[in-house]
Amino acid sequence: MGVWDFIYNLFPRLYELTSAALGGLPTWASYLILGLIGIVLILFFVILVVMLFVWFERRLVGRFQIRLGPNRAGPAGLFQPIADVIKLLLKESFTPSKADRWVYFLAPVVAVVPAFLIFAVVPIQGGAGGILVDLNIGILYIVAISTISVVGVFMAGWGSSNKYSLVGAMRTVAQMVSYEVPLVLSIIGVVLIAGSLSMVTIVKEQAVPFILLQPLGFLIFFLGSLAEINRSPFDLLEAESEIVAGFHTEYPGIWFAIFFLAEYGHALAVSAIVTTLFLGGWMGPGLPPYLWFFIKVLLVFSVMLWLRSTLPRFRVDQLMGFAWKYLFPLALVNIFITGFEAILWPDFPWPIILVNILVMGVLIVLWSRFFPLEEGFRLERYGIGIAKGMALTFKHLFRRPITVQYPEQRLTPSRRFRGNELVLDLGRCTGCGACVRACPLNIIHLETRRGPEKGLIVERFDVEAGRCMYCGLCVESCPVGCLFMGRSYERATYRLEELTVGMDRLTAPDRKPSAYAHPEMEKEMPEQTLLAPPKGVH
Amino acid sequence: MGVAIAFWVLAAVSVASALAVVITRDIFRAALFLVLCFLTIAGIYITLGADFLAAVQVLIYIGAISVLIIFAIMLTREAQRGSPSNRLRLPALAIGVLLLATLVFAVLVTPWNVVVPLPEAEPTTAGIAARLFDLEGGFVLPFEIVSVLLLAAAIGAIVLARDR
Amino acid sequence: MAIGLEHYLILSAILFSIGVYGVLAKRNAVAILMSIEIMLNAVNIAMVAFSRYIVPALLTGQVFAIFIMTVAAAEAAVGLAIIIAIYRSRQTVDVEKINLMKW
Amino acid sequence: MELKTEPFVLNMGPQHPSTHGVFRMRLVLDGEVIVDVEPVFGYLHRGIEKLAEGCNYAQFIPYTDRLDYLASMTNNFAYVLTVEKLAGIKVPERAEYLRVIMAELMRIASHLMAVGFLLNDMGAFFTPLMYMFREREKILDLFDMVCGQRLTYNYMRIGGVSHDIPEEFLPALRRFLSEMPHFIDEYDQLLAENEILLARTKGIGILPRELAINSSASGPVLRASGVNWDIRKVDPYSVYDRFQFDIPLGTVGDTYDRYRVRIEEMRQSVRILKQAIEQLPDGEIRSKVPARLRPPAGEAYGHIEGPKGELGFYIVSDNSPNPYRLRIRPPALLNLTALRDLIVGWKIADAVVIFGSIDICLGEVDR
Repeated sequence: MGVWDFIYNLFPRLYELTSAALGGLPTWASYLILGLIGIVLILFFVILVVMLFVWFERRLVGRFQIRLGPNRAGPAGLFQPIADVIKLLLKESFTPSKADRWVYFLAPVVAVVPAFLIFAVVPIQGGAGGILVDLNIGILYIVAISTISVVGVFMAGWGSSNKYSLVGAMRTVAQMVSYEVPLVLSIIGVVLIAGSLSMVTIVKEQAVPFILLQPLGFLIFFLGSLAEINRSPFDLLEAESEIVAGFHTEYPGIWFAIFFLAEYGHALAVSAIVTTLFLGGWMGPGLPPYLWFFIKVLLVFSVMLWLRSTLPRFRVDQLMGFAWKYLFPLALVNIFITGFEAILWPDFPWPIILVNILVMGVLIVLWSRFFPLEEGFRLERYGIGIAKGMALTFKHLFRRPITVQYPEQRLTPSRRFRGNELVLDLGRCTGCGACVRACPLNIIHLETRRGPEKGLIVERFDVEAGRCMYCGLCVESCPVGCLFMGRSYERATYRLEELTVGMDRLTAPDRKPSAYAHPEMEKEMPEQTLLAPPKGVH
Repeated sequence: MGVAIAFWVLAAVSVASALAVVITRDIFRAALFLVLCFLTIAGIYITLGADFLAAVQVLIYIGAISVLIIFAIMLTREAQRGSPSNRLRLPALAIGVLLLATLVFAVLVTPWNVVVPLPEAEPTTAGIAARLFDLEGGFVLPFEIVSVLLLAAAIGAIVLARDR
Repeated sequence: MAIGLEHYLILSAILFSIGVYGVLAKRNAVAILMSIEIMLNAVNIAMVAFSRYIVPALLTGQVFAIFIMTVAAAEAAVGLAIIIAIYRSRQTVDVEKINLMKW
Repeated sequence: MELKTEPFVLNMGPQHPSTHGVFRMRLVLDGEVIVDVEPVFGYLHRGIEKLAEGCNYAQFIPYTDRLDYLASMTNNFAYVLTVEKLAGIKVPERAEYLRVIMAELMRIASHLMAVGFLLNDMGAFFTPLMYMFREREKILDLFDMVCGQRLTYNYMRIGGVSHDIPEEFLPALRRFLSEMPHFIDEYDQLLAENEILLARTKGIGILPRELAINSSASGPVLRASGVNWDIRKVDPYSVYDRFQFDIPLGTVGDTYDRYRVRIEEMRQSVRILKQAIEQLPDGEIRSKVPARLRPPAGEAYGHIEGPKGELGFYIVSDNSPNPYRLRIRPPALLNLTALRDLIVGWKIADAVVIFGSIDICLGEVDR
């Protein structure tokens, strides 16, 4: 009983402590209180991890896309999800006028509740306290519960009476119902080996992680669950470029936040289920079990993000074809093979691993080669093209981001930069009006009077900066070189009258001229920042 | 005690939602009430100790049948016209009430051969599997027949719904 | 008051009667189908209740319930396919208007 | 299983993530299948052709930047070319070469955006687009270097170009040219063999050769249909007859061909650029042209091969400082002619991709 033991067995020890503290109460009361504590813990766990996931996703996808991702709010941008949530909470909440109000407002709730319910049977550590309830139908319960969220999506699509929402909802039904079939069938392989539906037993049976014993099952399950939670490349029902935002197009502020929570809650749930079913759950050497569990979950989620930042999405009929003509028969064959093996070698000796991986390869090649997903389209390259693309995005993970952290880090524009300001050297101006004639927009207003000696005195030199397009023709036309383009690109104002820039501001010392049409000045200008080639090239 | 509370709540909700299904004019809402009804019935299965069946209820009735029904509603666009009652409403009501009275009467007067004391509810998954595939007194043949029925239904549905 | 077999049976009877009323009184074919589903569920409740209270060791009722669910799923699929086929040719799912034997 | 349902109308745009601006398509849908489409445009109409009548010839150049804002250089080029034709102005050789360099750089930049947004419409969540933005950024840096702006260049002048290139330009351009083929290979590696991309583009939105010609499509859209028509070859302008380059052609005319043609054109542009740097002569960059040019009365049509197709300017002069009438042949608008034939019968998702593969820019369509 040391500190390490406490940390190692955190959840069982906490459970023991709480039950000991509740020892004086009647059984039903302590049962109730323990249950409530568990529920509250799960709520917090899901919401916290979802926030972490949102941050993680944006950072990681950013790196895949040679960007930095959010990095301003808090250390490394960790508070960005909190800022997002606050923003969403403060937004105006509106209802489309033709919406079916009851259905409209209930939809996010129906969508989010199953995401939480799933976690009741996800074990994060062995022993009591590592799981809320060890249902003996665990995995069946998960499959059943997750179907309920379809209804929520449906209600959203119907209730908001928007055509994009409706199309999104229709796609959802088709997609979710179709992918449920291979998904459930692929679970059967695992259940056959483990001999139980209970999540805890399934984990305990995994001396060898089932991903090795069931490689094909894993692939089908993973792809199927990607489709179930609408992740790329199956993110059709909220395909931004096609149907705007799908079923939640019409949801503002907090209601959108709930859908968002549901979506990421499901992503978390799927990562957790994949971890439990195929990656050996909490088991692992050295580290405390719950940490192992969490690391594996994060790993699975990262793979989802990797896919998301690489792949284009399927079209709706190809998606259905993929489920019915590719995953479904493969899942059936997988059950056959697994059942066969379960009868022949009930304790699954290690050569089975090699056999199964081989079988997977052969089946994938067979199906890709001979079974078209739609007319004229086969996966002829067995996914090699996809793998190549993914290798490339992975390479970009280690390249230098091209992000410029703007206010702190400024790029120097070129020496001839035409900023959004004009600079006037009044001393040299002769009031000839060449700039006025050159301006395509007629926005330079010049008034002169005859001076005491020869020449003109400029009385008024106004530029309507609000209309100016900074083409530089006035600067080029100036015969005495008294007009310059400024170097600033940050001029802005809130007041309309300030957009008419007079002589005093055109000649103000904070306006730095650039060398545009003034080649004699080019030498003294700072050098332009150029985008450097990324690491690993040359 | 807990089971009793759960039963009364679930029974009330299921009856109310079933009533809403047949009364509501908005057919989409009726379908949603149907989902609620199915969900509460799954709860009732749990009070009966049928955990496997409850999960299957959710999976099949909510995950498949309700979704199919909602899909059909969307496809037929009947929602605008609603789901009105026909001329037979009063006779139907009478028949329903009469049927209910008969059934309740039958339930109450029949001497049920209830096992006393009731054994604790146990996980049923393995039990159902054993019962289904028991070679003596099992249901292997019906099981196969049902599989064929499902296949026939799937093919039939595709043939019926296909665009000619 | 403890919950007994009669409670479940009466609940089942109520749901069944509601289903019967719906089947008889509704015009919309989809609504009729929904009422039929309620009736099937009512029967299932009775089955499971019998299984629990009369033959708790055998689970026969639950096995029956599974068969009923399977049949219900098949029925829903075929029924909805028929409704869609009718809708396609008649542009309605009102059973009162669907009164021709041939179309 | 095809389910026939009631057709319903989906209004795609003018505010829609993938209509590339304020384009609107009124789609009549049967389920997900498009049975009819009515394109609606003009939301960005600014009357640029009319504005030209109020400017003198030099003043109109900045306006051309605002036609196709993803390819301003070539707009400048086409306009000054036409005015020079109208007024009979000779352009110094160095200026011609600079123009060609800028035009080919612009073509690469524009094709990068076209391909990037096409992939984005396909759902490749911004990754290819970001990679392409990176290369476009380098081109914009080069443009910034010569003309002081990154989007509205206003670089070409009647009779030449506004500035000579600074001394750091050529080294930067050489570096860019040595990197660019590598990056094009990377784009190919990223998606060209991707099964999903093939599924989404092969055989989708086929524009047959005959239809392409009849609907007066031009540019990559036309060449993807197998028509060997590139103004740089068939009616060489500027100094294009001095370069060796190939015209990539498609075979089927589907979305995939349009995508491939653009990728290959980028390679060819790199080739032209390398030759242009080799041949770049010294000398004047601008011939003497009066500030208020008065071309002789008459008319002229000048056209170039812009990134999106044949960009033409038709100018009528009445010997006054302002054009009497100016008309633009916008390739993006004319490529849209075949939109209906391309889209009808496909699904919403295909419509977005086909539309993206035409590569329009609303600034040019609406003018």
